[in-house]
Amino acid sequence: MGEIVKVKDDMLKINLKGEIDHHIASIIKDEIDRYIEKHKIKNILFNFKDVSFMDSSGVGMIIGRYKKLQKTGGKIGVIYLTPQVKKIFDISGLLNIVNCFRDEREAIEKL
Amino acid sequence: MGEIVKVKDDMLKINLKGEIDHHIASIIKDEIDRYIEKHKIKNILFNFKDVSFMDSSGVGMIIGRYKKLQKTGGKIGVIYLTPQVKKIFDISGLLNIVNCFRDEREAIEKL
Amino acid sequence: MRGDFVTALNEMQLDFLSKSQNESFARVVVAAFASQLDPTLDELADIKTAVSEAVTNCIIHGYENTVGVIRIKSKLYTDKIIISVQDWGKGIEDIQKARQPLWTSKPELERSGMGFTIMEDFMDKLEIESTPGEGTIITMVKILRDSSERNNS
Amino acid sequence: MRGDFVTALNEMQLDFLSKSQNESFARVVVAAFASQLDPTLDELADIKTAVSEAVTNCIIHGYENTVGVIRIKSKLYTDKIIISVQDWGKGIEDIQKARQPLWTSKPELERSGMGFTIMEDFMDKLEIESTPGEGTIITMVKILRDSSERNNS
Ligand SMILES: Nc1ncnc2c1ncn2[C@@H]1O[C@H](COP(=O)(O)OP(=O)(O)O)[C@@H](O)[C@H]1O
Ligand SMILES: Nc1ncnc2c1ncn2[C@@H]1O[C@H](COP(=O)(O)OP(=O)(O)O)[C@@H](O)[C@H]1O
Repeated sequence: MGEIVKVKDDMLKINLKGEIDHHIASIIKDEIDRYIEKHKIKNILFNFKDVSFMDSSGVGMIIGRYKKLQKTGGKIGVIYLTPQVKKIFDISGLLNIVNCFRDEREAIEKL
Repeated sequence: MGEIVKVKDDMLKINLKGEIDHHIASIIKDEIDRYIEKHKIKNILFNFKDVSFMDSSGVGMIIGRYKKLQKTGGKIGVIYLTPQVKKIFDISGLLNIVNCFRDEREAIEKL
Repeated sequence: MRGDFVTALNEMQLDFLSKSQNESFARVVVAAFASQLDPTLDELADIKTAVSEAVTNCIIHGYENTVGVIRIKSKLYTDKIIISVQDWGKGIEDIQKARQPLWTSKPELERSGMGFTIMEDFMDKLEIESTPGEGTIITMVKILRDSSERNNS
Repeated sequence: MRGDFVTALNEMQLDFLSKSQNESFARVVVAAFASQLDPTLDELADIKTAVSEAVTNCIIHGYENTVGVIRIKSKLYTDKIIISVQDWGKGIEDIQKARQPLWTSKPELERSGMGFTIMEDFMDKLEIESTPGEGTIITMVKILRDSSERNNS
């Protein structure tokens, strides 16, 4: 369901995979929060390249991480939204709180 | 679900595709029989390369064509049995009445 | 429902437990059934998303993570699919409020409150029937475009 | 059945019409459910084949191509899956005879008479209960190997 990669000292990249529903979102959320507790992380980049499906539980998971990072001035970026995921982002207004980048390099630069 | 190709004047090759169950076997059977009625066909070669699944309805379909061709001295050959299909052939003893060949060339030569 | 006066091409009913690993199972089942109508990939994605929202709601809100039964019924017509998702759980006190975007009774579980909005937007019709203490039935209709070009065997 | 004294990890029940396009639907549903036990590809293929045989029999022999309801029930345990396939059709007069390889009551429909033999061979247990005029229930058990290595979430 995904893989956590440290791309900068204070920045994680989460390579999501497959279908992000409530079952999977709960697992991902726990993994990320465990990681954040141990390491000083400011920003998170979610990579949707291999995501075939996401529902509103994924939205809740992203907003939850957003609120967490916000406390320390951190932000959330996303890359490679697939069409079904883009539709969920659009309807839920997620792009008002997270930034969508062209690729990882742009995200690391501008986040 | 498949494609009928004339590989020799009196020989058909049936490129089967997907899952051969009772629903699909009935359709294939009708197509083959319609073709046989119009053209003088002696032998049939079933190509299983793209078959992911077959059950005993497929066995019945092959035995049915075997009996039809037998009346005019024709025979049935098969190529490229996938593992699941091979298991069905083995348990039903189909290889006692049809010949399995290495490839199309061998089948055309020896059938 | 209009379609109920016409005989359905096909019908099914699935009962399963309110366990979160069944969310993906429910999506696969409805998608496999719907695919008999040869929908477009977009239509299929919309249907899967709406079913996922409805089933997740039964698990989280209806049964509040205890184990109960969820029932999905579906009927296929030449031009549409009807899907209902039912639980015998908690029920909804105020359906008007529940339908509002961003409203959720479980913010502590990181719910976004977008479930009903997505179902409403992705499907062509959404009906909610609920009795507190008895349960909830969500009925959704998706009209399939270009039905003339599709082959409904 | 031994497993019935232990609580199942998961359970489902599916009702659908005895139409031949539902043969593949039934295979997809059971395969998706079984995949929660993380079976090998061979085990999954065996399960799909056995289900296909049982469902086809309901359609051809149970209801003789009229439209009735077919019910599949399945339970998952750590080391096995139990699947039953039921119809309320014609029933089987002589179960002993029906189980024999190559025996079929419908040679004119090009049946091979190998259905029960395949179910018996591909699964670890096959039970047939049938009452003429009332219907038939086939119950099959597949033991999954290497269950220690599999992850049953
Ligand atoms: N099956 C259900 N049983 C009980 N309450 C429900 C059910 N479905 C939805 N609700 C109520 O409606 C609210 C809104 O649902 P929804 O729009 O899906 O958002 P969310 O699931 O994110 O809370 C829920 O927070 C819950 O209070
Ligand atoms: N669900 C059923 N209802 C009534 N009769 C059945 C059913 N399943 C099997 N039978 C009987 O048992 C026989 C053997 O079944 P099977 O081994 O699957 O072979 P086949 O389906 O090729 O005939 C059938 O020919 C039929 O007479």
